Amino acid sequence: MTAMSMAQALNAALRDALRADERVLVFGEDVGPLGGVFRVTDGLTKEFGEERCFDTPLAESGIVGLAVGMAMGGFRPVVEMQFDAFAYPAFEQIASHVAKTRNRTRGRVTLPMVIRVPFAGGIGGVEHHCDSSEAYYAHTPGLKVVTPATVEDAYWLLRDAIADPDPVIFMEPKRLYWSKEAFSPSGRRRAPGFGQAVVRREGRDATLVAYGPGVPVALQAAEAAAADGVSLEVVDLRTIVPFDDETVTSSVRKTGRCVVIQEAQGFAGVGAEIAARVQERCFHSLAAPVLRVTGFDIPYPPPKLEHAHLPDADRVLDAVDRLQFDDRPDVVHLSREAS
Amino acid sequence: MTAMSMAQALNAALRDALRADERVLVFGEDVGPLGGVFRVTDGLTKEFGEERCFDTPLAESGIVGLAVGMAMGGFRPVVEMQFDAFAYPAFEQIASHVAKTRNRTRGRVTLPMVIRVPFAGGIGGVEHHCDSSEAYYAHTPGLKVVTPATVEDAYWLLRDAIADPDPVIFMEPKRLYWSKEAFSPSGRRRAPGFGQAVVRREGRDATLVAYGPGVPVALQAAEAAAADGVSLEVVDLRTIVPFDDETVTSSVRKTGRCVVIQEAQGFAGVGAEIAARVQERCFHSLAAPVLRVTGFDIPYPPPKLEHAHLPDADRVLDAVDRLQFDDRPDVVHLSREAS
Amino acid sequence: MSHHQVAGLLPAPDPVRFVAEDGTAVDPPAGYRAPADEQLAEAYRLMVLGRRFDRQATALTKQGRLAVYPSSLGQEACQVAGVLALGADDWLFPTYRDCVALVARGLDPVEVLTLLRGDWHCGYDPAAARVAPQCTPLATQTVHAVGMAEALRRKGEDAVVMAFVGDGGTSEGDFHEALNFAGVLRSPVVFFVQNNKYAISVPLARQTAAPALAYKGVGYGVRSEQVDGNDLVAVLSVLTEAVRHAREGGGPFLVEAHTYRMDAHTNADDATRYRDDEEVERWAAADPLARLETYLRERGLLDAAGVTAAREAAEEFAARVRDGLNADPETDPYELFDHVYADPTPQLREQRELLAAELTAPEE
Amino acid sequence: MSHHQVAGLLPAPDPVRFVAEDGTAVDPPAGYRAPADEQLAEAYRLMVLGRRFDRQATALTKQGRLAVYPSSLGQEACQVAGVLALGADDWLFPTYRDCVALVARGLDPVEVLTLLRGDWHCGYDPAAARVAPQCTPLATQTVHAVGMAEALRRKGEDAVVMAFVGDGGTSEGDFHEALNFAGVLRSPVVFFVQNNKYAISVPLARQTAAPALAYKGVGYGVRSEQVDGNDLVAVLSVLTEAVRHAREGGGPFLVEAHTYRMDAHTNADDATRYRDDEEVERWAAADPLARLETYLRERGLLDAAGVTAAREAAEEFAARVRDGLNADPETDPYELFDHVYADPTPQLREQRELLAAELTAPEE
Ligand SMILES: Cc1ncc(C[n+]2csc(CCOP(=O)(O)OP(=O)(O)O)c2C)c(N)n1
Ligand SMILES: Cc1ncc(C[n+]2csc(CCOP(=O)(O)OP(=O)(O)O)c2C)c(N)n1
Ligand SMILES: [Mg+2]
Ligand SMILES: [Mg+2]
Repeated sequence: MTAMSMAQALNAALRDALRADERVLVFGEDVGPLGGVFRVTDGLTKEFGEERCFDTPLAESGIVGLAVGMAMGGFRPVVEMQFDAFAYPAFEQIASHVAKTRNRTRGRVTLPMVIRVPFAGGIGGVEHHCDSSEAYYAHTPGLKVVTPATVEDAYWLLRDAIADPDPVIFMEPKRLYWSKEAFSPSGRRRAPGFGQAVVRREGRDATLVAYGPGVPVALQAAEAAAADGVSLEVVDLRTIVPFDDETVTSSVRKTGRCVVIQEAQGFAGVGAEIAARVQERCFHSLAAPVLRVTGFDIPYPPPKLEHAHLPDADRVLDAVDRLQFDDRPDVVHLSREAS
Repeated sequence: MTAMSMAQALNAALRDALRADERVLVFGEDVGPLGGVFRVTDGLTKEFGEERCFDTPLAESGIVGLAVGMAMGGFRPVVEMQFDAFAYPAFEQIASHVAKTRNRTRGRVTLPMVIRVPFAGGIGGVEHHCDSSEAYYAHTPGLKVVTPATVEDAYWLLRDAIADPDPVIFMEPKRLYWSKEAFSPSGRRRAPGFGQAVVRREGRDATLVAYGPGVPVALQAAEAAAADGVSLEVVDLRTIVPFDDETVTSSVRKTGRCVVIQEAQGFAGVGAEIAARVQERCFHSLAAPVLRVTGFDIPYPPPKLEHAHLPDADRVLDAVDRLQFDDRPDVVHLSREAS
Repeated sequence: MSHHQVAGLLPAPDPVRFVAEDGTAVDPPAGYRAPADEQLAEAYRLMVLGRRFDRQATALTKQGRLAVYPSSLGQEACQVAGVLALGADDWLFPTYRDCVALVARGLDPVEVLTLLRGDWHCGYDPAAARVAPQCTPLATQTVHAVGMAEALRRKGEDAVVMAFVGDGGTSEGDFHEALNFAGVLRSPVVFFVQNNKYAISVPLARQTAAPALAYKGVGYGVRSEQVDGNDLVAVLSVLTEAVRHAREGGGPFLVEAHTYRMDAHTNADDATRYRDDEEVERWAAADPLARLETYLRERGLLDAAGVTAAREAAEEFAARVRDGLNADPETDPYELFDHVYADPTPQLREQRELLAAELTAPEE
Repeated sequence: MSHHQVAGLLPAPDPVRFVAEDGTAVDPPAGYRAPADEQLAEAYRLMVLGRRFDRQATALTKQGRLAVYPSSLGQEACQVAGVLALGADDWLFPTYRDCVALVARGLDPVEVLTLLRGDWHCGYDPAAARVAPQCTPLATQTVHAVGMAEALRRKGEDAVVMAFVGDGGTSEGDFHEALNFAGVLRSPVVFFVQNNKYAISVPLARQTAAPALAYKGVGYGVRSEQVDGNDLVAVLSVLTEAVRHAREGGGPFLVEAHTYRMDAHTNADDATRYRDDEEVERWAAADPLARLETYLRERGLLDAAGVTAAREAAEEFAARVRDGLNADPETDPYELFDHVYADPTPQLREQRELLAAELTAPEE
């Protein structure tokens, strides 16, 4: 098994989906001969022809609307929004049609389609290229919202998304595109399905809940904490909608403490939802408030300053430090240099 | 002082703002001779002429973009989105320009403008006419998000919004348009300014936090609970962004219990943010988890079924009932007929 | 591109017309064929039916049986011609205003009014009827129509898609994106603009400065035409040509019909605020149904008995609508959770239980 | 609207041209005046400067001094003409690609590159320069331009607004809404499309099926023209006429310039994936700078000394750019919170404190 990047795994997932099901189509801006600005669609036009992977005019509402019509007509379109903020022109199509069509036709018209959105920052991108927009979609009933944090999940969750009977917003953490892992698409599937979170690392003292780009940060923090004798459990949500309450709450009930990690600006983000749910469901197990570690409530900052904005392991460890372990002399406080 | 409806108060606010400041302009779909589908702009074209209150072509992105350009040019546009879901075509203009322009020009280009959005349901509207979209805006840094629950606030918050140096999304709860109150715009101002929540009703046993259309529901619930000897405090947020942590947390610290009310679908809504903040800040004062009473995670339902969806006083009282008063024998449990 | 090619995309300088306002035939323009007599007779029948249906629906709003109704009065020639130009395998993408078209397409009238009576779904089965759900967010359906046309083309179906849109709707970005996508992809789609002169209260002059909306096509390489929308013969002729063009691989076609919305925007609207009676009366003189009737009678294709028969059928139809709508639709609150996703999420299952607890709580 | 009026809105069937590819003068088309000699000399100077600036910026990406740079190589005639057609009180709404235009407008080149070097703001003061921040979300600036034009008109200013947009950008809904608003409001705005044949990798044929993008104007009642974008004389002449038209109350004007993007989309792009060298070489033969140089020399408006002087000034300018960008910009992380709102919210103040605690924590 050779190492594969997340971008390559996504490419393989598209390729395999196109092979497996002739109803699958890929289109968007620059996804044809160029292979997408992140090369996720590399080689698809060549292998499957222009009918099945093609460039469209430059209009995101048109792209999503075209996908709606094609899905109504029996296809399974997978469209690419070039960057997070460039999906906003399609917001009406997404919120008013993609999300609502099944419901407003009582299940008679379904829209099995995937909207791929490279999202979040950490790549030194200029303005409008690093928004974290998952909350907009997660707040919109009728959409499923998914984000992989590992190469394996990138492959399998995208296959799942394409096979799913419902529209899926597939959020790809840009900064993980180049992260590699030993993975073979043809190997036995180990990844669980849609709607299931996984415990990426077991721990006793507190639970870190993360998704997408936050997961490696959580793992890094847990690693650093371990060196100090603090045992952190890391839960990777994988799908934001549907939400896996089961996995999250059983972890928090076990550890009694919880920090939620989200790169997006904090206010009314997905992290707020997680914190609200966890305290609703685990109140009597909690030894401390559920804390959130998020980006600031500011437009995504420029390359020179993004390090100040992005939640990193240090910020996570600071939060862990505020989890009121005073009654737990066995847990040492974490110092900043720990990471 | 005669009774005035919320729609009339908003109309008076626009009129007075147009009189007070010649930079103020009003435009949108059907806001001219028709006076808006809710008559909020009634008579303005007649009084101020077509240059200052005018109908535009039917294109929401264009309307908001036009306002951006006019604000850059020194005006203070107040634009109307006809219904909540019809603001979605303008989402890119709102998220990528309205919200970000001050920041990305380091304060050199400011956009003092107001986007009025009639929102939420309870008026028997057909699909796309009753969305609760406040969370999309509240999650977008750079926007202020305001929603009045009283006639007086409708007038003064809109005046504040127009005078504000920042762009404001002004969410008007449709179902309160016709609610009346004794109020005179020329009377002495009692309403506090932007960013301040108010305690609408004092109470001891639990705090209900609400905004916009949720406020009358909270007051109704509090009234019913009082008959049963349960004393509920009602906090009206008034502005969602900026958020008044001070007023909310001091209330919850006093009562030790909190229910958040929000008409929008619950997942990742503003209510999640409130619940998350309250438990972060008041954890050791809380005798029970912060509970949320919200709409379901479904597209807004049709007229025949909206009653089943909308949070009402009963649903609020059910939540209050779950606030674990078992250790407080002085608090009677509320029965459903209480309201 | 040669001048000739550009000219081939532009509409006729004046709206195509076959029948004058007084019902007399005018010289048919080159390039368009008169529809067959039987088709005109069928069109007449459907226009009578459609108008009666429309009047019935409007009446039902007054009795509170419909939440709201956007009337088609005055636009029957457009809507009936749109439907008659299509074959059974073709798809129609209508707006909220196009109830008469749906009835002409043969859909159950009570189903057509499902949403407007306060239920949440579109009533009919879109795939069975090849009619998309009526669309409220303006112009969004025009892009869906292109998608469907591309789907049909890819499946090797010989079918065409027709998207209805209003004059106001042409101002939305989606209308432009739809025309552009269709132009580039050469999709078999006909965009049919019912220019009824108003978008709620906003008159055409505030909507566009174009010589006519049909002049938008050339900017997308889309062949375009304008037609007198109150002349059934002309609308049917032009749309038939547009459908043929699209079906035979010629690519998309944009047709603008000049018509008039005789009623207010919906029953909830007050049109006196923004237009005067005189204007409405002027257009009443151009009534599409009266015009077709005169034309058919003068050409001997319709007699008094035919008129009576059409009216009686329409009365019967209206009675069915009335009866159907007087019965309260059954709405099941639990169904709110059933169609959000293929399977309800765990969250929705919990919420369903919450609702069940509320609904079954003893009313003490 | 008469046929005559329609014809008055349509562009010339072939792009307006004053100078052939080999630099010789061709018959000037009716209705357009040749720019004054001094203006052409000034244009030449600015094109030399702009090109040198552009080469310098591209070089700086290789050294990591710029995060990314979208080159204007080959589009200098368009960008310089756009600026020269405007007066000091007129406004310019540029895209990310239009750095050469900004430099031609006289902005400090280091300020122009502020955003591209990794800072978050646009560097220059938009109000002082009457240049909007360079816009990344495609076509959104075209609507802002209309708003600004309306603001100027309402303030009684005699100023015109010019919005730059790319061929790809014309596909966005906002472009359509901007043209439509401007048409209806008769706003003093010029839409200037630099059709450089590609939107990143997507060629024009996949972007539009229009005979030319300039044919989009008629659908909005907007006067339109197409011009050879590599012929400075022609672009300047047509834009000058467009600006005059707008300034004198004639309403908006759409100009499409046919040009070519010689470099890849940005330094990060790999153009070999989607176009062949041959095509690029063909366009190299149509180079706008060489063409103007030949034309001016042949007309005796430029001599060897003039060429040398322009080049030397450009070298000096490039050195300034290099030096300016070799100094690291100062970025203050606390400023992240300063410009989100006029006054930071209580939430932002808290977050600022959190960051301060992080940044001042002892590195134990
Ligand atoms: C995106 C969007 N914006 C606004 C509305 C509200 N609205 C409903 S109908 C209408 C007027 C539409 O006019 P037109 O397209 O001419 O169609 P007509 O009603 O005249 O048939 C408006 C503004 C809407 N439905 N969708
Ligand atoms: C709304 C939006 N969608 C996508 C992008 C990503 N993007 C940046 S430039 C570009 C191509 C633009 O092409 P064109 O308008 O022809 O301008 P050019 O770059 O050729 O000057 C794309 C797709 C964007 N900036 N904005
Ligand atoms: Mg209309
Ligand atoms: Mg281009």
